[in-house]
Amino acid sequence: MTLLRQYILPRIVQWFVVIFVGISVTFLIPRLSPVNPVDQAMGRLTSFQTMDPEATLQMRETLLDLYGLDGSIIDQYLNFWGRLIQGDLGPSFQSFPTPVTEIIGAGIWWTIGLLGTAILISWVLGVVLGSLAGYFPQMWWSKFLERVVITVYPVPYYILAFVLLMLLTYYWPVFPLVGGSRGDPSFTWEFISSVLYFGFLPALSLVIGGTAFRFIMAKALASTEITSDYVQYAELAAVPKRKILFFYIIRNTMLPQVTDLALSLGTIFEGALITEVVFGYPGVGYTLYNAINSGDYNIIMGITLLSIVGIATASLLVDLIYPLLDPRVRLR
Amino acid sequence: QEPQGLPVDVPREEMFVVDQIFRYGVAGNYNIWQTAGTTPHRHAMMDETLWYVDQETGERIYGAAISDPMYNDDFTQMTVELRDNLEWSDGVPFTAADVVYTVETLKATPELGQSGWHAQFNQFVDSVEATDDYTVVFNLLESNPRFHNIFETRWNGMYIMPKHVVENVEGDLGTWTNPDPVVLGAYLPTQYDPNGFWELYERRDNWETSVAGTVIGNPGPQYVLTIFYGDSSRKAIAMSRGELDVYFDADIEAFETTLDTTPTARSWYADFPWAYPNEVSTRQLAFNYETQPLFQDIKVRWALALALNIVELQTEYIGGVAKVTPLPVPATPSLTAIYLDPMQEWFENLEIDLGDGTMYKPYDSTVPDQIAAWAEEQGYTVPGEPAEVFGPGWWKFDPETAEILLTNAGFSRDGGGNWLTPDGEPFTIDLQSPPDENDAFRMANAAADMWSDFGIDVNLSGLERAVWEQNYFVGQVDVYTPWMNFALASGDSWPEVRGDHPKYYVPNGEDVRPAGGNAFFQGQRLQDPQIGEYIDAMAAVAPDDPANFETATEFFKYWTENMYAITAISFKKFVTWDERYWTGFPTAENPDLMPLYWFQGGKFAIQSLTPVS
Amino acid sequence: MSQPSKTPLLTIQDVSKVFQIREGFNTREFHAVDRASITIDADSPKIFAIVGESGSGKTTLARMVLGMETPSMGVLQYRDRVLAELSSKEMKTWFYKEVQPVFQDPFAAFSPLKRIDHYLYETVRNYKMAKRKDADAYIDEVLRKVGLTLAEIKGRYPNELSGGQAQRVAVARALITKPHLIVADEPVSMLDASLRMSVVNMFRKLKEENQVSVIYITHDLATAYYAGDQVAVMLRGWIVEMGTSEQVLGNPLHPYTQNLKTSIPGVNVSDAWNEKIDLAVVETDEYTRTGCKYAGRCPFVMDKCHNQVPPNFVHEGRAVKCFLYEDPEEMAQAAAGKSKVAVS
Amino acid sequence: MLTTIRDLFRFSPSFRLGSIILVLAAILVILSFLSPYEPDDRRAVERNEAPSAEFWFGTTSQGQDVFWMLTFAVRNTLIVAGIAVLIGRGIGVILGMISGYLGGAVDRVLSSIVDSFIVIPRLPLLILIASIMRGQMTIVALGVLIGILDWAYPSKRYRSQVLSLRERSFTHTAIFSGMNAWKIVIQEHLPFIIPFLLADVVSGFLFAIGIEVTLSILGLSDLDTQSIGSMIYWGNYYQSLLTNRVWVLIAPIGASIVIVVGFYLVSVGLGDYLDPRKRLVRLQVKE
Amino acid sequence: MGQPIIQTENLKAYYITQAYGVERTVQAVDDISISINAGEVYGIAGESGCGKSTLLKVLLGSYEPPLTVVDGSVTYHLDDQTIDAVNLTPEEKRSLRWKDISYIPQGSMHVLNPVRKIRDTFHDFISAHRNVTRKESMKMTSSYLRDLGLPDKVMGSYPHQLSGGMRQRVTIALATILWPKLIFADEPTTALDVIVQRGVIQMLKEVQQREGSTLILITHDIGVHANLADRIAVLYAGKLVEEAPTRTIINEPKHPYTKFLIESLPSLDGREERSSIPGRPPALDHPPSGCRFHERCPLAKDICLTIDPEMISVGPNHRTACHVVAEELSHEPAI
Ligand SMILES: Nc1ncnc2c1ncn2[C@@H]1O[C@H](COP(=O)(O)OP(=O)(O)OP(=O)(O)O)[C@@H](O)[C@H]1O
Ligand SMILES: Nc1ncnc2c1ncn2[C@@H]1O[C@H](COP(=O)(O)OP(=O)(O)OP(=O)(O)O)[C@@H](O)[C@H]1O
Ligand SMILES: [Mg+2]
Ligand SMILES: [Mg+2]
Repeated sequence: MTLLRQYILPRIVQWFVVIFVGISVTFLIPRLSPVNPVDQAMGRLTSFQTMDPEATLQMRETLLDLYGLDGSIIDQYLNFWGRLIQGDLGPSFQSFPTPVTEIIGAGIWWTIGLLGTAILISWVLGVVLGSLAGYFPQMWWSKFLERVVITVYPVPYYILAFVLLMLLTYYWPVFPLVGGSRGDPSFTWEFISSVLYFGFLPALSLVIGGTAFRFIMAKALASTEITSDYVQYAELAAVPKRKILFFYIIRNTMLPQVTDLALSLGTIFEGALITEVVFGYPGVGYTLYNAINSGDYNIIMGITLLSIVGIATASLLVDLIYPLLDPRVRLR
Repeated sequence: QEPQGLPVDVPREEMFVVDQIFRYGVAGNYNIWQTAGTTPHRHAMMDETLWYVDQETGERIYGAAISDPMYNDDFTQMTVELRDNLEWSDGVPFTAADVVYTVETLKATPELGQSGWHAQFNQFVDSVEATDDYTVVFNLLESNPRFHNIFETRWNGMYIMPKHVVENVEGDLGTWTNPDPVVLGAYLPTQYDPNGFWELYERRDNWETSVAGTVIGNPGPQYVLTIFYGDSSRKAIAMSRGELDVYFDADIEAFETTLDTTPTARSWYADFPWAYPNEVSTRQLAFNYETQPLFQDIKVRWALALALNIVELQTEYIGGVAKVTPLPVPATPSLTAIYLDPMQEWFENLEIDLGDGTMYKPYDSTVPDQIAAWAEEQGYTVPGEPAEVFGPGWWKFDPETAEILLTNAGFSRDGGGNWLTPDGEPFTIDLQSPPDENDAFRMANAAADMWSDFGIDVNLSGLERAVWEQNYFVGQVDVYTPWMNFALASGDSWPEVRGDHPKYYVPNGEDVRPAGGNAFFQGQRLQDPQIGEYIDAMAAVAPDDPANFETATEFFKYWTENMYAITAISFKKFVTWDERYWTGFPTAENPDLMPLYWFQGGKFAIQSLTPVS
Repeated sequence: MSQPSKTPLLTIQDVSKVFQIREGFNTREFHAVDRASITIDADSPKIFAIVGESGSGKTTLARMVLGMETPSMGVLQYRDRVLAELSSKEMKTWFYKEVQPVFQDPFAAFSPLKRIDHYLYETVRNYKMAKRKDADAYIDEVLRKVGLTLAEIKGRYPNELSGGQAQRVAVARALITKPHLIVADEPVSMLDASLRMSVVNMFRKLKEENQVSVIYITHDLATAYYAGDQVAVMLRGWIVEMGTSEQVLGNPLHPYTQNLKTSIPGVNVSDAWNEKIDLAVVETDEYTRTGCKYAGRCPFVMDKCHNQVPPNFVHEGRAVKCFLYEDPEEMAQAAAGKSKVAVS
Repeated sequence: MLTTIRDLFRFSPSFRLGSIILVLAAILVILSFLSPYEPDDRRAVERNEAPSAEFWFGTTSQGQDVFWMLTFAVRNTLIVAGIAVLIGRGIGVILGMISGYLGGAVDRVLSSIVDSFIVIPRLPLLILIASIMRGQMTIVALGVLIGILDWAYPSKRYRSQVLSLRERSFTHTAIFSGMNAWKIVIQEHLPFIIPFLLADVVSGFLFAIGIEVTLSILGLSDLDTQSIGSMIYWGNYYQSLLTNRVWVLIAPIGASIVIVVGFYLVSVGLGDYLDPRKRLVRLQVKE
Repeated sequence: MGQPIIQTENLKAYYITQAYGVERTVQAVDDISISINAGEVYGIAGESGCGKSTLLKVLLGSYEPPLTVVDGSVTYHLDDQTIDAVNLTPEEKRSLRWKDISYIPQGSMHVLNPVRKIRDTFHDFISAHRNVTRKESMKMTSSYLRDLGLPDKVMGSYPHQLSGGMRQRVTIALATILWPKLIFADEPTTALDVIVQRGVIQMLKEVQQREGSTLILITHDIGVHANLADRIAVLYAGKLVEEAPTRTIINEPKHPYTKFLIESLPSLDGREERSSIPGRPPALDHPPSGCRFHERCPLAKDICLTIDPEMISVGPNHRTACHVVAEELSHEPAI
């Protein structure tokens, strides 16, 4: 009971507060933008003909009404929460009247699939390779790996992605340029293999970047871990290296890294914006980018909201599950 | 070599792959009368209106109509006769009832706000009736000799609804998504990417009863895939991989790469200058008269024009692939015939006052010859008369005269040779241009370099499109690079310039869009009652009335004498296609149709394709 | 037994500290210090030893005395002021000047990245013990009290000193404010045997020469006996026996104290060493035990020890918390007292 | 100080290599002031020249000398990253340490602010703000913006460091020596934080350069000021890869990698020096 | 008492470090010759920093640069084999460890993997040297723990759940479960409270006696030695200064340093002032010339300042290195 009162409840309250603040901030910021979705739409609708001022005004009114942008910011804010509580994110402006949920729904699984896999793969790879390199710092391959990583790690992600794209679609055209799959979604090998094929390049770029980062972290953690008494003692007792690596080093450096993993899985919803733009991958990151450019608040809100809830929930879960992962945790 | 990277499983040789010019924000919504329905390609594949105007010739192609619009004397009634052999894709015959139903529905439903038709029908249409199955009569609220423009496609024209489908829709038409479209066009959408990257169309079985089928008489490809690849380099890559048959436009570097990597690729001309030069629009360096009041002095404007070296601009910066034009009217065959050729003499004799009483003839008709000389130097052959290929002529490159003009306007040079305004401040120009609009940006680069050479402190910003627009919408720029067009392909000017009327004037600092009018023009913050008079005069007469063209010509002369904006070049488009799988796309050798396939009238180009094998 | 003429130096009255430990998704409360009462009177300086095995709550008690931890229950009073009522300013300007700590690990007590004299100068400056130019002389004077000179340690990092030296510097630092009470938590347990005596001797000397009282916390009964005037024996938060060191350690009454005594590894091996001794498996189990906390390993355990908390019996001039020393009269009193306590 | 640097230079290979790289970068920055061309000059030299003795890094299709462009670009990018790192780590260190040291209500308030910040997706927010500020986005503004968005994670790390430092005995010694909170944090705890700070500065640089490049690519930064990002943008814009003028891109990409690696190596060398016996090992492992 | 099981000859082990241009040689073990017999408990005593742990590392064959054996030898005599312990290959070490030679460290808290249950740690250690299934190793562990009087509950616990005393005893069990012939223990009781210390000492004794293993015990606490060791060697500043059976050392120490060590031991016998050793041990990178103790020795003479005293025999099994003792001896009539 005390645990609930002293630990779990405050964490859940914090979860609400953080989400509330996060969402309020993201509600406000796009509204500071001079890019106004109504005028944007007006521009689009009238770009090939001239309309009279009266007709224009009338159209503007209609649009304001349709987009739910009439009233003061406070009214809009209250309205927004009112709708949100019912799970309604409103319509997209750019693609009126398609509901935002539908647009996000179209991209979200791609993003989750791509990022989820890439994050998991790079996490496992990074942890294992990094810990290995930290455990055997004198080996040639360990030094080699570290050098490679140090060179890859600082490459701005965009560049990495772009170079991969050019190499593997142009100079050696083996991967597709755009899209996420071939054919209608189904549980056939054909479709699934096409998903893998189309997702390979973007995933590769994410895995390279992610692994490099995780490698550096894991190596640093492992190289402090190997100086710990229990590792040294197990070494002395000639416990097999493999066992020491997994059950002594990695198991002990796991905690902060699991936290990181959970947090990066929480960020999935904001999508890999750059990845998706570079590789023309059909996820929410690309959607978000378009929405930002066209001032489509509702989509921006929808995706950031998911992202905020995702990260907040991930860190909540980590905090709650921590005691299961670490037998040592004590309550202050 | 079977291409690997296409997202659909359709035999490549039965499919024409088209560059989708942007990623659809909304996929699978075929209610394109909705406000968000702007969909290039879709309207060409699926939708029909009454008439098409060929960009090249300015001639009218009959769409669903089989007659010209017929007006009564005071232009308060318009009658149209329709084709009687058309069918909807579900086999139901097309009749006048469909047109009447469409007009009435759009008029009654504000949510169907596409292209302002709802607003315009309410403004003009009193009633519409079908006098028989194939005749429609529009009774107008006020005299309007150009009412038919709503149904006549340059980019798009009012899409006709299938009455038998729409009238059975339950619920709100504003949110209806038309999930199983019944179309009058030749193609039906069969698959789409929910994320809007691509859409697959299949030719309808009864294609012969569609407009394009009737007009062209050729089946065209079984499948058409529109697909969005992204920027030009990616389009070039896609084409080299055989995964793209035609793309919309590219910068010259990407185009050259395409030529290098894809031997079967070509554009309008088989060789230099390749690009399609006849899209009906032109590019300007437009002044904002209120952020920089010095522009209100005509001498300053002319000085800036004369400080530009059009030959260098057209060659070094644009690669020699666009036509030059001194008017905001492009040098297409039809418009050259209507305006540029007849005005040639006037250009030659035009004299401007240098401010001290000296008169000066600024026009240089040798510009196309100089460009041709450059082209030959590069080893290119010029396909035809220089004036046909490179446009009529332009203003002289004459820095000395420009110097006199500025000096007479009270400017002076400082010790470093830089211009000072009459107030003694350095003369600086904030020039903004969006890099994604290739020609405009390169033109801006040229202007920045040349004006800098002339001693003006030019600050060029390459801004992302939305920002750039935002800046001139509210007037945070001295010179910007819009694209303006003062005449339709038919030569009628009023529909294009009506938005330039001074009544739409919006002062600097306010957003121009809510005021109606033409935003590109309004960004200049120009308020000249004389322009209003010309526009009103044109409005009063029928578009094919000779008086209409005369007024327009007078207007253009007035505009030119005043150098209200510096027009440099016509639009060009590297509409590039690969003849690997398909031939029959319009070319300079076969110019009967225009290649702008993303326009509603692009359907004819697609319909004319034949497989290579 | 004695009537203090004025207020005692330190009064610890029924002080408890409750901690929560977490086991998986459960938490458990336990009393790291359980109703401990100690009085150190101000008549003459004393070394008050607190002994007990590891985890018996010694450090926790010391931290509470130092104001580093607030008691969950009970009252701590230094001279005539209740600690809990001191403002943080008074804490800094008065209390810290009066009461200073010496910590267990002399190397951990100083930042390895700072020169050790840094702390001496800071203390002088912050408590305004000497003018800036006199600081060196003042510090040297204090260092001499612990058998060092400023010249010896100036500019050195902690790891350049021996443990004994470092611990002396720690004591010197505590002496700078001229405190009346030093709380030394196991000041010698990290030092090797040959250095221990030098530090313990130093405490004896300081008491004599500088009128400083010392709370000397240790698990080493030999030094407690050697240095301490009075001894309190702690067991899982309880004080189970308290009195003069001759009494308590010379002739321990409580079975636990006896156990502690026989466990001293003397040069002369005692017979008791042949008996196997029990250790607690999980120390918190003993903390949360009902009845006597020693019942689990007491050789004299009786039935009631398992479910009744023994009261403090006064026996042979000292307090003992064990039913072995129960006398009927006192038991009646204790029973009355207990029923009150049991409500909590 | 000087001897420290000399010793580091002599005995730490990573510091040596790293500092050579950084000195080269500094030389580039200094050279930018001596450039024969204005940063926005076009058509100053022959166009599309491959690297040669005359044009070390070649020229662009706009007639700019890539080498001299790079000097401006490195300078401006370092300004952006420097401002960002200064602001981000500054806020991060101060808030983290205060929050960790003071604990209690202050900590709770600061921690929830930090947590709210962490939860807000950074890149989209940056893109959003950048798109709002488009047109007015100068390099200084960009640096400030990145800095303001990049302090929450570091601050959390510093907080947990200080939390553990606070429990160590020497902190108590300091308290009983009469030092106030501010002094303790600065004098006692900061030295322990520095190795982390160094590593963090590197990742801050990396983040800032990455964002600078990303925003440029998306057309959201000031494209008219030379920076690594804008060089890459224009290199792409004029299709230097398709047209095999790779030098235009290799110069800025190479520079960004080399500079970050330089910072990384220097921080590794310094970190080793500051922490010869890896004392921090213990510091980190303690519960 | 059996045959020698481990011997050193003139062993010199130095820490040679180089950091940022400063070279340092710490003569942590300097010219030590000892011989330890099978089945005995051999105690090594001395102040902090005098080289006890270093000696043990070398004896154990577990050292890495900067610690290097610069001279001398270490030899094991195991199963009639003579093994050079200085030049063992990793494989040889692997095969010796735990089966023949084992090590009980200090600081039990940190020696046990905090996130692994005790029984898993046991399995790791056993299966590294014996081909056993998990079940078998569990059985071995639980019966061994029971024999040593540790409750079963221990097996399923995490280290932090155990009290300090339990942990230390578990560690001893972990080190000895394969019945090694040679057990090294480095300060196994330091920083433990007296009760736990007693438990640990009892257990060490039990383990040692059970199979007649040889125990090499390091601690600075003479009291602990008195209870466990058969013989004691006293180190000072990297040198062996005295070696004798426990009783002899305690009752008749010869070397002034040893005398100090014994005298400074407090007890419950009385509260009279006890002296402590003056001064502090020298730094071993620049050890004093001559007898290394001369700076702190009240009896120091001129010769002590310059000449390193030799090990001399002063009684049965009793050796010491001191000029003063040597001189006294030379004045006494030979026995
Ligand atoms: N902050 C805390 N939170 C939870 N439990 C604590 C805390 N501090 C101490 N304890 C527990 O309280 C009990 C008493 O601890 P304390 O440190 O006072 O004992 P000690 O007698 O000083 O022991 P030692 O001889 O080991 O120093 C122990 O079980 C300890 O684990
Ligand atoms: N890794 C090392 N590098 C350099 N010198 C070292 C190293 N380890 C120990 N020393 C030095 O070697 C000497 C002997 O150290 P050792 O650890 O053997 O002493 P010890 O007798 O075990 O002391 P303690 O009782 O403190 O454990 C000391 O002076 C110490 O400073
Ligand atoms: Mg303690
Ligand atoms: Mg040691």
